[in-house]
Amino acid sequence: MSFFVETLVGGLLAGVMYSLVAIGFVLVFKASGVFNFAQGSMVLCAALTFVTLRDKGLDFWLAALITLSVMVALGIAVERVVLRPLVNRPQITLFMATLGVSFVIEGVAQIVMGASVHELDLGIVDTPIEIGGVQVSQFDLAAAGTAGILVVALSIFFNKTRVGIALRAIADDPQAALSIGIRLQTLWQIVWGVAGFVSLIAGLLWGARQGVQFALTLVVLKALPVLIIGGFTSIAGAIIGGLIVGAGDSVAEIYLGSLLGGSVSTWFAYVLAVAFLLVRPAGLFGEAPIERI
Amino acid sequence: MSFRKQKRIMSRAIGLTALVLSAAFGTTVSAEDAKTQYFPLATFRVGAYASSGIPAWAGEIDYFRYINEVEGGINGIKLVWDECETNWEVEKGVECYERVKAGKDGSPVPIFLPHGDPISKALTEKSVADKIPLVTIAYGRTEAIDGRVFPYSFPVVFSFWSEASSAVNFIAEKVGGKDKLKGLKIATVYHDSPYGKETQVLLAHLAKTYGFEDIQIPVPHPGNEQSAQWAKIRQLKPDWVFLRGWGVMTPVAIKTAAKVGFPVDHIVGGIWSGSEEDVRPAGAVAKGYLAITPFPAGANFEIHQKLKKYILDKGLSDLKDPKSFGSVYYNSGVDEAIVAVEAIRTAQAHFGERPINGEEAQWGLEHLDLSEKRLAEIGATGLQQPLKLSAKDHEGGGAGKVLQWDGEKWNVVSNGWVKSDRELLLPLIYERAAAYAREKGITPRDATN
Amino acid sequence: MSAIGTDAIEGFGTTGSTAQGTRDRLRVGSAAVLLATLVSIPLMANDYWLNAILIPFLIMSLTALGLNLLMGYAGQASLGTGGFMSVGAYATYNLLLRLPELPLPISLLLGGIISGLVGVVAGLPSLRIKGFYLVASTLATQFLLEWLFNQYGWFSNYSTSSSISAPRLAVFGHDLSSPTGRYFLTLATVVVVTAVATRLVRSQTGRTWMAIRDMDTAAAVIGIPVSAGKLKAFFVSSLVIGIAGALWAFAYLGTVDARSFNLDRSFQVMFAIIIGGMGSISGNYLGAAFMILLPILLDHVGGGLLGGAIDAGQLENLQRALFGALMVWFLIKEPRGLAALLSRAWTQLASCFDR
Amino acid sequence: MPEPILQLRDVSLSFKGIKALNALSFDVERGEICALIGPNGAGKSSLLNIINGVYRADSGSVVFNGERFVRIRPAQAAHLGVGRTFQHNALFRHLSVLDNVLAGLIRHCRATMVEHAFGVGRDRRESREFNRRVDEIAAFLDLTNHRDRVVATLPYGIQKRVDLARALVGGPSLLLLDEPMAGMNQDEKQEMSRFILETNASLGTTIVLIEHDMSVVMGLSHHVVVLDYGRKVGDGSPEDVRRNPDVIAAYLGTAH
Repeated sequence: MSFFVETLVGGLLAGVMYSLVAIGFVLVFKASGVFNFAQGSMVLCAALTFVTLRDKGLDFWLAALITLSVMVALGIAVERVVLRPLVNRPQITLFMATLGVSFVIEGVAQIVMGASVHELDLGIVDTPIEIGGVQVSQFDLAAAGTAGILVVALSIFFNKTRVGIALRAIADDPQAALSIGIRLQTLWQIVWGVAGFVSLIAGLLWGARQGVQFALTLVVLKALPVLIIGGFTSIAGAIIGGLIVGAGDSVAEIYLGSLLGGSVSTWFAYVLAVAFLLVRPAGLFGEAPIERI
Repeated sequence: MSFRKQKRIMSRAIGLTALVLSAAFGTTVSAEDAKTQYFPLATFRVGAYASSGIPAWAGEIDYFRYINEVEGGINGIKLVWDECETNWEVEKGVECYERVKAGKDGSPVPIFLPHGDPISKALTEKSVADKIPLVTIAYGRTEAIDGRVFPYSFPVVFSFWSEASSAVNFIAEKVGGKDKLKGLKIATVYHDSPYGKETQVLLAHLAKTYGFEDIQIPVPHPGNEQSAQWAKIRQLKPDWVFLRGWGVMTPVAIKTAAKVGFPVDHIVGGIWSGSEEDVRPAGAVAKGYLAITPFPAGANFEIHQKLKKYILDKGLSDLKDPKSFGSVYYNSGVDEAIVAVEAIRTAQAHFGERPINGEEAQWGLEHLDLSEKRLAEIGATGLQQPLKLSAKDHEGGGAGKVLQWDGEKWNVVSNGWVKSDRELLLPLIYERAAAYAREKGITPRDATN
Repeated sequence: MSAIGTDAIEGFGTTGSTAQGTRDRLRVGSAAVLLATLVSIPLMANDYWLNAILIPFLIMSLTALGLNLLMGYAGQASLGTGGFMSVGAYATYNLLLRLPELPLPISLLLGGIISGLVGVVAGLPSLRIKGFYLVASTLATQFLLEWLFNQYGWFSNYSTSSSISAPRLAVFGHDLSSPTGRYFLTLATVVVVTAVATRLVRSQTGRTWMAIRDMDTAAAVIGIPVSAGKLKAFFVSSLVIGIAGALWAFAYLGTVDARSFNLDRSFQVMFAIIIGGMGSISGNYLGAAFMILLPILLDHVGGGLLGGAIDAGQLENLQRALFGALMVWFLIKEPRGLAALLSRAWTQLASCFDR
Repeated sequence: MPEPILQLRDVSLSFKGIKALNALSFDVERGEICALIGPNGAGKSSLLNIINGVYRADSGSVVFNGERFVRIRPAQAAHLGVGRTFQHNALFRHLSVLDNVLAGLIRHCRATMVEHAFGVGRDRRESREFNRRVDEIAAFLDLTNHRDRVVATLPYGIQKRVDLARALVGGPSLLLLDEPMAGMNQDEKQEMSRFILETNASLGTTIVLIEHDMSVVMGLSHHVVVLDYGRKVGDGSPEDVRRNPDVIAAYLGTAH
């Protein structure tokens, strides 16, 4: 039994890590309807910039600050150079454009900062601790805590600030949002900036977890089913989706994996996501539009 | 879009097409008598595995330069090489192979180094048709050791089966003899891919032979999340873990092992889980981690002093990060270059001192004899194991050294080269090769010539 | 609501639009010239051209055609392409292995049909899920299939590396194992499938698909069988993609395992049809050329211009970045794809002739 | 007197708690032109959507040709002979006029996909027959000149006619027209009225239409039903309705 609980807890905590990446997707999708596949490259770029600066001997906070500016600038640049000329194009075209963007980011980041692997030490000790007989990773707990703070901060941003309220409004009705008096394009830039910030957080935590290397871009594949389950437009959905995917993956890998021969977690989350979609075609927290003809 | 703009785009497109045509047809081979030996290098400098490849090409290129600069080529035949990027993808690897296989400016291709397990498998049959030997050091099909069935595939030095068998033998060394293996639990945590599965059959066989319990735990690609696998390890409590990873899987495994409290000094990494690039991202917790490799790390071998003096210190090295000099991957490149150069030397002794083509290099490889004496002449004693190839044995060595990470660098902890149970392995390998021959309708060659 | 989530899709070609005699004659004429060139190419080209450029280009075009039927014509976007290719490849392999008496073309077709049937199952969620959520759900198919062929040895006849390699390729006693043979096998398949697909999209079936794509609710109201139409599109699309997958395995690479048909392949094909032109037959060839030829071109040009001047690793990364930038640039500059560009060029050319 | 072609019985519908239709009942006689009028948001389009199954009524039933339905599916309605045009343009915008109208015949298609793919069996005969029928309808609605144009490139008024042609080509017994003259000028409206009258007279098709222009409605229809906030406030001949004080209060009195 305690083995099951441990597997479950381990999975839930891993799920929070997926949520961190998924939140970046949600922000951009909500505001501009773009499914930003380059999020993974942005995570890599953030982590790589940060460790490169640290290796040059910069102070932790200074490195974080510079990386943050780089990421915000990158987000804004992507919005201006790529997505603005593509406005009103089909979603799938925008999606493909972000795929192209990810090539550019990966290529340029490695030209500038090289392709070697780095260790990223955030100073979080990672010896296991026992809570009620269940072994839990301290690092994972810290990561979950960070995700929690991030979600609270984002919800304050969306609910209390003028910009945040406008952002929520444009998801429903771009015209109405304009009446608040902020230009749509300014809003998009802000969102892309925030997405850059979120990729910094995700990049630091994922980088610390597995080392800073190219494979960071692959976390996107784990974030996708999280999004499908949670709905593309809900931050709460990204968290709940992450927990479901993390727990589902772990438990399936152990129990279903022993039946089917392992590695079921490559598809389990996706099949689970389709099952959710069949019941709720726009995800748990997404809203399906009413059809009018 | 305006009319003029369209025209402009069209004319650009036409220009582009013209460029493609000229670029691709420009590689035709002239029939002149060449004075050089061409060595195409399939590399992967972009993509998820670039970090491991980059030091390896440096080792390889540095050794080629050393041969050219110091020894004036192989018996006066200088080496030329150029690179082709594969991204470690099969399709691009095949494109590279097709691009270079005809040679360059009349200089033939003696050996193709695919640098990638899937690419080598895809090229198995093409290489036979084109008569170009594939040398795959420490990767590739294990059954290709049987050169009667696989005349042009050379999984030289250390096949995956030898790797697994040596790892088990190292564990036996640690616990006090092969008889002590009985009752042990050895879990293999493997990358769930053809590469990762390659050792399953053998480990099951060894488990039966020695009486240990064989536990197989797959990690799905890419392996960036392993909490379930290590929770299972914690539950099953194996005595040793044999880690056969690739890329990001290895550091995550080490970190997750530490997370669940499994002692890292009881994890033996495989060839592709045993480089600086694999342990460094794991940080402090990797201290004590073991790995078996045919490419022992270190910069104190005699050949390294020559490389340093003639290549690195003269600014001729391909290595960008001097820290990597003498790393596992750098040394793997040196090893690979030594095998290739010596095979050509052997062929030249037979066919004459001139550029060697694929068919001749195949002969050279099958008659390669890297004795202790020859290794000492090269300055590779301790770096490369003695090697003697034949038509029946395309592997030759079959031993590895075990390294331990001390947080800064690797140290050899095994008692010299840990040999695999080749006498046990070879009959099984021949059996599998024969099955392959039956399926493909191949008549095995006569091994006596 | 169109199925891909917005009405602003301008990328679709049309059938039966303004008939211009000269233009059509020009197009037919140049298609004939192109075909004649393709048939006579083995006389001039070397192995490299056949093995590394033309064969993959033709197969990629066929794959793009398959996806275009589903996505460009029927409006159902999918990222399961790699998965369907692998079904075709593994199914054909097993047919060749276990029923060696079947002629190669029949095995190829049956392999395609098996892939088509898998496509129907994978298409079932499309009856309920729309737009981008559907794209996401096709990923389940992709990953499940990749896992299946890697996991169960039966599909690869228990080969150690779970890879499959081509048995002897022969049609009615003619050996097709040489590069030229494989090239003609590919070319013949591509020509036949293209001809049939062109017929199909101009028939009532094609009209059903385009109606579903443009306005599925209206289509249902005027009595078009929407669900059946979607599933048929999944069937035909997966069938074509399955045949392409078998060719990819046997006519191109010779030996493959499931990783050759991974998500990257699905992305590559989807990009090919978006850049080539959705809802256009010729767009598939243009898009495939972009995806297959451009990276090779960049490699040759980059190596030629900058080789030696800058570090090899920098050069490779530069090429990757440049390819990404070109992808974005074409998407921005040509919303309707390269096919629209070509079509306008024909119109211009025709007007020159008419004058 | 023969049985009415369409009978609605106590049909109710609500969206997110707001009642769009409230226990609505009326009959449409075979062969008549029946107009549904009422202010915006009165539930007219919703009613059409219920008749051909796009929406599902919360309660009540629809009797069509004597057969009672609680829920009818769009495809089923089409097969029973209910044709429909749309208020907002619902044409297949990337297709030509010909292809749009041909799409209206898909439900009569008997050839299988394989026959289509290879141009064998019933395919040839069917496509000849279908093309003939489309040519007839196109001639009838004066669309022959636009036959090969992509609909998205046509003026709005012509698009409306294409919509009508697409609905008509399948030979419906009941035709639902949702604001067929919206956005048209006076000439176009007259032309469209003529087409509707001719359809009704020569083909005998029963027509239910929604229209705002009262002069058009009064000139066209045999029967008028007035809706207001989901309730029926008038039902009778144009003259009766014109004199009904409730109707005047609810609709005619207000400027629209």
